Amino acid sequence: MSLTVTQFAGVLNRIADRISERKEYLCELDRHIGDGDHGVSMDIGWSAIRQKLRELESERDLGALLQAVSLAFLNAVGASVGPLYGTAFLRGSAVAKGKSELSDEELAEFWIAAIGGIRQRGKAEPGDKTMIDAWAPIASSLEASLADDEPWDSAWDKAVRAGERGMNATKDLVSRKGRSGRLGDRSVGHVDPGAASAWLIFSTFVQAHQEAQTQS
Amino acid sequence: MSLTVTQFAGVLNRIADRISERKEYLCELDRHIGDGDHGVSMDIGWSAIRQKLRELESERDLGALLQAVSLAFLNAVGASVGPLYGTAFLRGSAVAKGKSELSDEELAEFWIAAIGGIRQRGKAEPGDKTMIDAWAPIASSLEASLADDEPWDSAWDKAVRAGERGMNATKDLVSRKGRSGRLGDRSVGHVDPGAASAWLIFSTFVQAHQEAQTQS
Amino acid sequence: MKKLINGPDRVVDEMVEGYAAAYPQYVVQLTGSKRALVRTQLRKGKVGIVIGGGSGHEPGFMGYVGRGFADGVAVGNVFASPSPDPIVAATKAVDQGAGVLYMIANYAGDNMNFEMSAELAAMDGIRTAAVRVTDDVASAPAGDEEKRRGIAGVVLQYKVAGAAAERGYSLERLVELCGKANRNTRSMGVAVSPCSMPQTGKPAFELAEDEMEIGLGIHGEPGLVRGKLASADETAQSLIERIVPDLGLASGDRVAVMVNGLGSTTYMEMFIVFRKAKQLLDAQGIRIHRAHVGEFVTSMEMGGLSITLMKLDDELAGLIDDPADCPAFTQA
Amino acid sequence: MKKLINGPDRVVDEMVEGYAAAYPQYVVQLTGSKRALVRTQLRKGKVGIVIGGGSGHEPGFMGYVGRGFADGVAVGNVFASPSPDPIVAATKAVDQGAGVLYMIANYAGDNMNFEMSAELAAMDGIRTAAVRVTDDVASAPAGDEEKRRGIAGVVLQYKVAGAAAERGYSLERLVELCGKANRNTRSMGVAVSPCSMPQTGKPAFELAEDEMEIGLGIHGEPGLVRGKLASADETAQSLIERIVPDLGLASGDRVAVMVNGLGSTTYMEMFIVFRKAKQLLDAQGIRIHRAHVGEFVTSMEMGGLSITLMKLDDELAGLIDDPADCPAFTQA
Ligand SMILES: Nc1ncnc2c1ncn2[C@@H]1O[C@H](COP(=O)(O)OP(=O)(O)O)[C@@H](O)[C@H]1O
Ligand SMILES: Nc1ncnc2c1ncn2[C@@H]1O[C@H](COP(=O)(O)OP(=O)(O)O)[C@@H](O)[C@H]1O
Ligand SMILES: [Mg+2]
Ligand SMILES: [Mg+2]
Ligand SMILES: [Mg+2]
Ligand SMILES: [Mg+2]
Repeated sequence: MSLTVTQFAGVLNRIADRISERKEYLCELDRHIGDGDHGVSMDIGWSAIRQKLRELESERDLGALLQAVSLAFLNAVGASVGPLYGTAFLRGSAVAKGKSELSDEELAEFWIAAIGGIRQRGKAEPGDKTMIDAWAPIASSLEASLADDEPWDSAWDKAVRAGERGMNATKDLVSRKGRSGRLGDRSVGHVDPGAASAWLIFSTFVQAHQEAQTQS
Repeated sequence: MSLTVTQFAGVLNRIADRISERKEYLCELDRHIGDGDHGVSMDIGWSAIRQKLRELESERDLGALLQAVSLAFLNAVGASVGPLYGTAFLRGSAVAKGKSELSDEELAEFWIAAIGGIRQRGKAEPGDKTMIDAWAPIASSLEASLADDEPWDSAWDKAVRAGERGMNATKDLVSRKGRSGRLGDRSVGHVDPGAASAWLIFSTFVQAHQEAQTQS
Repeated sequence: MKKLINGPDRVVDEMVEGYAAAYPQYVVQLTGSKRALVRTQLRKGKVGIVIGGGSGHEPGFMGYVGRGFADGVAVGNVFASPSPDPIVAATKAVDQGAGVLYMIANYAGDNMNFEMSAELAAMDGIRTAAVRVTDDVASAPAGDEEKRRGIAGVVLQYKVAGAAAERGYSLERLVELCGKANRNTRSMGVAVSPCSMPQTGKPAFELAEDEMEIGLGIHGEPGLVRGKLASADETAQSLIERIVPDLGLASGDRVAVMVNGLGSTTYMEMFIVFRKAKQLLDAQGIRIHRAHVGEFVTSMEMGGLSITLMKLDDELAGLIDDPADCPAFTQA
Repeated sequence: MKKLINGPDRVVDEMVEGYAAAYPQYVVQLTGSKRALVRTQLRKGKVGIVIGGGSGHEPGFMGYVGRGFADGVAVGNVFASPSPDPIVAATKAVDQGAGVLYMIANYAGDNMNFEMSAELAAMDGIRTAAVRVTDDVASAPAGDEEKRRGIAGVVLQYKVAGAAAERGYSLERLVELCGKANRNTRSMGVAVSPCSMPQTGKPAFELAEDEMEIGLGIHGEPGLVRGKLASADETAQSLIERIVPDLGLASGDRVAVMVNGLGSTTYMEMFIVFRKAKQLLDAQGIRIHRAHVGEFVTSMEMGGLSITLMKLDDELAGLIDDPADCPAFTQA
């Protein structure tokens, strides 16, 4: 199985739609422990991606497309998530450089690279109550599946479930990074908004990827 | 019938109490056509009078007392009503100068002089939708009663009723002076706060004066 | 309305005390009359300028005592003119032998209290003259200009008169200048949310979620009309469309512009409104000489803003540009 | 929350445009990067200072570009750090060969975006150095000072760094000075009513009529604790009691004081709070060198305020006193 440039763009558009639908929910989470804008920032960023994808409809190099997507997101958003996802897409674009189609293995490597970019940019550790708590288990799960040559159908689902567990676990964590990093105990009891959107992105990706397979 | 200095001070205290009770009502009227503070200003002024009366408990010259009352009101309040009632008490004090008791005739002259002071200071005409619409009929009524040698019991009541009519008539007037002077037609439908407090002052005076007679 | 105060009856005295404590380099509080603040440095021979009005308009009016602005201020209760006591005290303290100019926003209370003060000052041999600011176009129709109330336009007129007094204008020339400045100044405002008096805690007026009050006064006095809540651009347009013809502005004219926030309106909104105002003026060939955007004369926590234009000739433009230094308005 | 805007998605761009249109004597908007504003007059050889942050803090941060303050500013979305694009554009525009200082309020977003910008500027051969302001005592315990966020204390630190840059300090000396200034600055705030994002219209938090939030951030981030609404004096006391020991202030020390309104808080409240703060400092023998009371870094229409103290040595005191001229902070 694989995703062509066009399919990959379609998947990104699906994610953009999903973020837009869940904008208010993500803001609500951020109001509890942050400044209430996470849904707005993500929506601005993914709308910029949607716009950029329209502009570059004829681009065949997925690496070039993802590099443009990275800059579009970064410059439209700023905030915390701009550099984090900007870096993620940039690192991911290296995996896709010169390619017009990515296999499942390459898609996994794309995500592992992207998540590495987030970790490097944000310097957050698992347990800090950030998006890393969703992304890190996803990356570990994908790495393990790659190493074990696991069938991709179950591998993607496994990664989704690992991310979901990580996201839900943020509820009981004391925040240590980002805006909520000063709340101490008052941050306990709420899912981290960045972890919630991370899982939203990844699970939508997996779903759209699997649908693209059945359609093709 | 007459009022001694002590009785006069008692009457003023009664008025102060009444204003304090009706403070919120006077503010409410002022919110409709002005800036909502008329009750507050009047209460500040009459509290200052109450305070001054306590300080000057042993003052026997009613004229001196009223002059002190004038300044106390003026300086505590400022606003529109400070100069208006400050001038009123100052003019009234001239009638009372050197006296320790005022007869009904002198009391009527006190009010006529006081109201003259308000008219001179404020330069408002009847029909402008100000306190003058309550005070002017009171002054006219008292002047007529003085000229006709009317018995004072009915004369005071007549003046109260004249003031009440004048006050109520402000409801249908278009404002031309003071803060509400720019409202045009939007001022119609509400009693002028200054007219309301004017009638409150005068009717309380008459009631307390009459009670003082039956008590003495 | 939640307020960080110690009690409604103490707000004004404590505020004045706090102000004087914050800015000893600008003002001293008169010991005999604590509601009077006077410039720390007075210049012999300069005409003194005394301003004043009710509290609740901060940084007005205390904030306008300083170099190139006023020399003294009398502070009244909330939304109530000061009484003659602090006005007279300030008058005596600032008089440097050249007379004292009273600048009044043309409210009944201010007019009467300053009038009484002038009489009292005259008894002490101090020459005073009073000028009235009547910039609010919404408060009376053309032809009845002298009945209009003063709103944020007072600040630009303080600026001009204060600069002229520093330049050495006589009391007579200042009166003349103020007349000209006032004839060339117009303002109008809107409110989107009310303020409330600390003593009553009640909102000055009620507005539905989709309403705004157009042409209201800076004390929450009802305005001209109540309308649907408009966009920033529509608001700018409706204000500019009233002010420009009333001032008789034509292509080639120069103006000073002030966008004044009434209290809880954000700078964001003010700048967005200014943007449209400038576009509209540009389109008519009216040149902005200088702009001021911020909180100059508030109505406590009222939401809304006003626009002021002052048409400038060379004299007024020069005075607008002169340096000034007071806590609410410093210009290098 | 009613706002005079044209649409939530347009607020920032229109605000920046309006700001630049209002103050052409201070700033120019870069044509290539409209979210970057740069001083109209730059001086060869002076270290450039670039600041920035999210919108919604007006008059911060745009208002601090001018003489004796910053040279360029990058403007982010509401409560969101600017992206590297305007930061890099401002950096390039202000660099006069002596390097560029980034002053950052230590939020994750600002840190990362300025960090990326520094990397990009380095590729263009521009030397940058970044300093972080961490004045909010409520945001991390003593010992963890470097984790604290920057709130209104940024303004006094801009002031000091801006004055030093005008005096000709090198980039290295500025970094050192900023370190000292930051170690000597502490702030803490309270909120009594929330702000809301234009895009969501939802209040950032809910507070009961008798509650206040103590130690909150300038974006409506929840604070240390929620308490009963206190009086002005109690509020001043609880803030001063946290700040003074954290800063290690002792009798004989000199401080600059800032009382910063968060948006809808009236000047009246700020002066009443300042009054008590001064009494408390006086009682401990701590001398106020200079005070600033007003709106410096707001949170849109949030109700509440913060107090900032900067402990001064001769160098800092001199820099605090230097003249300054930008729309949000002019000092003669
Ligand atoms: N250093 C970091 N590393 C990883 N994620 C982070 C970091 N700092 C913040 N985040 C994530 O960003 C989210 C907040 O994003 P957003 O609300 O869009 O930005 P901002 O904090 O600027 O308002 C947090 O919930 C957290 O998951
Ligand atoms: N020139 C005037 N002559 C007589 N009464 C006046 C005049 N101006 C105002 N008033 C009265 O004052 C009242 C308002 O008083 P108040 O609310 O205490 O003062 P302010 O208008 O300063 O807020 C009005 O209702 C009106 O009756
Ligand atoms: Mg956020
Ligand atoms: Mg009134
Ligand atoms: Mg009033
Ligand atoms: Mg944010």
